Amino acid sequence: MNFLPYLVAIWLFVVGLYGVVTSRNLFHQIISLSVVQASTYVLLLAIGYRTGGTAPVFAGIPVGRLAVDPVVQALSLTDVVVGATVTALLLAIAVQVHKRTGSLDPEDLRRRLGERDE
Amino acid sequence: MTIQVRRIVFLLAGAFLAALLVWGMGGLPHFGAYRGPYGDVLNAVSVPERHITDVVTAVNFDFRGFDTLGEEFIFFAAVLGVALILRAQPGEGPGHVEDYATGRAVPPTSDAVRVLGLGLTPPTVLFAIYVVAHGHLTPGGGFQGGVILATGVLLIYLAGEFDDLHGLYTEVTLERAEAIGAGAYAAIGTLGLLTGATFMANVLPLGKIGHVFSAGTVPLINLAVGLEIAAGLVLLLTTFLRQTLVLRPTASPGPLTKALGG
Amino acid sequence: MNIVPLPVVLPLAGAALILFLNTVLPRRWVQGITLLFVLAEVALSAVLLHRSGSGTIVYWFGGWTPSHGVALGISFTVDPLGAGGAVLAGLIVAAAVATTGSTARSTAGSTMENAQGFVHALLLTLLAAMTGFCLTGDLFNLFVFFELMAVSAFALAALHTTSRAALRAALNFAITNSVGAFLVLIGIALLYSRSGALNLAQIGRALAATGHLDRLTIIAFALLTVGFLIKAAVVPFHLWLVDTASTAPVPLVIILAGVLDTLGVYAVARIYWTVFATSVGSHDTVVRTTLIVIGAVSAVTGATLALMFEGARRRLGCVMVSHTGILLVGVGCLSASGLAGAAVYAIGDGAVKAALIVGVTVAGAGGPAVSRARRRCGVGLLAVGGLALAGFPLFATGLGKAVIEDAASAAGYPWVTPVIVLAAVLSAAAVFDVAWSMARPPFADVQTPDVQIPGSAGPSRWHIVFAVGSGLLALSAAANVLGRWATHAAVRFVDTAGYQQRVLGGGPAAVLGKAPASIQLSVGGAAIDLLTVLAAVGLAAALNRSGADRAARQSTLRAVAARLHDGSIGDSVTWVTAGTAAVALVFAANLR
Amino acid sequence: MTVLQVVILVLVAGGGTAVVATRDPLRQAMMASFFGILLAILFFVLQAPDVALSEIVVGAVALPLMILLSLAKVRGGQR
Repeated sequence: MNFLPYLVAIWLFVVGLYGVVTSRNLFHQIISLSVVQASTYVLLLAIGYRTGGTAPVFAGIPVGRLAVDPVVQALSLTDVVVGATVTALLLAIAVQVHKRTGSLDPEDLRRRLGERDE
Repeated sequence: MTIQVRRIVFLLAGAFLAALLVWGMGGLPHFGAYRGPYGDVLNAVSVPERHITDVVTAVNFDFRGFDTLGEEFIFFAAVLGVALILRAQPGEGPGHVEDYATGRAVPPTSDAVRVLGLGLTPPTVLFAIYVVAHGHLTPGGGFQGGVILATGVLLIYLAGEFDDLHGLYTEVTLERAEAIGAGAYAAIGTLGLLTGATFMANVLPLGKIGHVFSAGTVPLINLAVGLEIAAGLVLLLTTFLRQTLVLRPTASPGPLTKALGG
Repeated sequence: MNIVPLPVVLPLAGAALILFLNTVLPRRWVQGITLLFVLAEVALSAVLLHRSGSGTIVYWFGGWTPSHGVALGISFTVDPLGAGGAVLAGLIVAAAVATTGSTARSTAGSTMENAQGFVHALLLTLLAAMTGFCLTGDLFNLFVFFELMAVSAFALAALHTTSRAALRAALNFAITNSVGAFLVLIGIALLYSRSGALNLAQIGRALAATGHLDRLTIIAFALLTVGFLIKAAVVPFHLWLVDTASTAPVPLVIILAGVLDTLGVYAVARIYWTVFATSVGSHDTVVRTTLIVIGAVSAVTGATLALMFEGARRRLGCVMVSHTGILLVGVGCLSASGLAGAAVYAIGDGAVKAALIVGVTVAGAGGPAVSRARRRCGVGLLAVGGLALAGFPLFATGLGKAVIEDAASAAGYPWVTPVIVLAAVLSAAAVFDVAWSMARPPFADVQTPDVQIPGSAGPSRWHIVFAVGSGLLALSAAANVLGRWATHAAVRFVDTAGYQQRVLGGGPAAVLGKAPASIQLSVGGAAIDLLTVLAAVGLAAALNRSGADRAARQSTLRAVAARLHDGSIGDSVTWVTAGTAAVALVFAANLR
Repeated sequence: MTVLQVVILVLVAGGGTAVVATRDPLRQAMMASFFGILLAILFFVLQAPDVALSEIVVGAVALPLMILLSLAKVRGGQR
């Protein structure tokens, strides 16, 4: 049972990638990518967890108190910001793709034979 | 490859990768058995040496403040990217928002929604400022407070029309506010450099533990980050709103859109 | 005042300043100010390069020096190779900024008048990210700059919002590199759990204590290596680069060709020697073989694709993939001489590839409307660039390629020399073919919508852009003198114990073996180089004599290649998953 | 491992699978928002309040809003 968090992280990673690979809609693909990103949060925080430890906030709690690891939480915070910004960029590109091609299906977006890179 | 072939190839490769990850992560210590020295040293050092009670904010804005400077400029670059990508295209301009279901009377926003919207905005903005200002004491900080501030501003759009929102600010002021926020973070960093200490050094007086004005530069950085994130997110949302509500293919599609079968 | 953080902080402050003054500044000033910040970064990095010659500079941010062996803050660990990378990044970005036309007389281009300021601000954040990537000594800081490089490049790659191919390439670039970043982050998480540290030197020391790699660190090593190889765009992770090179704006493609790919290979070398070298120990033949095989396969595949594809910039994208493969072979030798050869090759070859992109833009952007003088200059750049690609001894690529070949044979891989020669011949022939197709009617038109966006070389400014291209070729030739510096830098780079001792203090005294003789062009190497050049010219001539039936060459092979490279995002991510699984399997099976 | 941790981990795994399984973007945006809240609860359980707060604010507010606005733009075009 102690392996469950890591198993959930691996599961989210592979399921998210499956969504990206087999998607037929750009928005679905982008949201699946954010599921892959979620796997990194779960893995990071599971690594930093300590049984019986409180949150690393010592407002009103004595400093010596057993606490979980604050470093992985700082890394996860940076990861959340990066995830939100990359998703916003991808959504913007997807909106322009629909405006240009009228379709959101990545399969329609593929390069047709002899198509010039206009 | 066709999508069917790709599905099979991926399922094979994905299964292999998952198996290897499970095998590799078998070497991890049991869940809950964190033993690394780094976190414990920081938990012990943060309050006495920096008077910061929220150690995560201490790690983010003091011990590893340079990482967060990079992170803020990632947000800065992304907002510039979205503004560039969603710029008005040739053959597209601010068209009137025609109603697709013609013939039905569209009721104006009811007063209840308007009152509720305006009633909620000040407390949200106040709560956002609280989250930013107390970042170094309790969970929260520049990023979380900035996003709450942006949603506070957005309540105005939900309560009224897009024009009310647009009357409040122009996009240029938002860009400037974001530039000030990001620039201020870099400036606070160089403050340490100028006073002979190292970059990102916490050179300001640390004050008393638990007070809002304590922990030297950390609350100032929180404010700079809060300003940047709030301005950036409002700019992002305004860009998406303008894209959805305002920009329409102009009556005579531009040469380009016609050429592309737009 | 210690200047170590300034090469990163200055461009960031510049980006914020330009955004702040964006609508106030006249357009010509925006480019001027950006160039000012870039040149400041180059100057500061050069000073760091000079200072790091005597000893690796260690700088702890926030004053948090390690307390009894635990690194609390982030460190910049500046060694000659890292500072050299920062200088190269600055020079290439300076060339890129010089090609953004300041007078944006875009016709149907951007209707957003301040797009110019945004483009230059993004170029500055991209430069700051590359500099920080080269100088940092902290693993998560490396990931933050990796991500900042990626986001700045996505935003620039999608600038041509009117072009379907550009949007497809930007999506492919963004999603593939994001998956690469996730692999790097998972690798960091695993390493952090095992070593309890994020500083490269401290992780290396913690792993060395156990003496051997266990399954956790093997998988972490595989994930980090693959994540950085995706950024380096070696086969099978190259799909995004071939598309982006053919559709992205000129400044971004110059940076991609010049330095962005090389940084992926630099990162693989950095994490190997600072973290994994001692614990890999006797198993390093597995790592050596894996990297050299991936490099060799990329070199030949990239060069073959360069010959088969249509479209000048798409073919140059394939050449970029091929030569990154040759670079990876140099690093993959896991020896000081191989690394020295790779360093010289990276500088020489990066400058040449950037010059080729400039040449294609000068000669081709605008098709038949291009004036005769401008076309001749552009084709001249391409022809000379093709010679340099083949390793003409006048250019540093000749020295670098020869040293890499010797290092590979010395490491016990004699089959590598013919493979590299084949790749160089094919890629140079492809460039000559592109030059030829642009030199005579019907003038191949580089169908890039560059002319429209506020960042392209308008007809009146091609002289400046041509001068930039010649400057890049001169840089490639000048890099020939860097043999001694590269050897010294490589010896310092591979000295893991010395690195840890310098950053954390204590630990075994660095045993300084006698410095090997500085690399220089052996007679055999020069002969091979000249042979390569002749073969390339011959092949190009043969191809063009039979050019009449160019359409006939639409063989099934080309159809298959086109099918595999149709820009599908799902394909690209599938190749990434398959590549990761393969590398992880090879490492898991052999490194224990 | 407390029962609460096991339950929330299984819910997060299920939520992620559900987000990928719903192919219609509008419903998926709702699922993504719900998945964001599940992640936030998991972070609270793992004693990470800062990350939970930012996950709520981003995952449940900012992201779905941008997705819905993009969908409105796209759907508006499909007359």
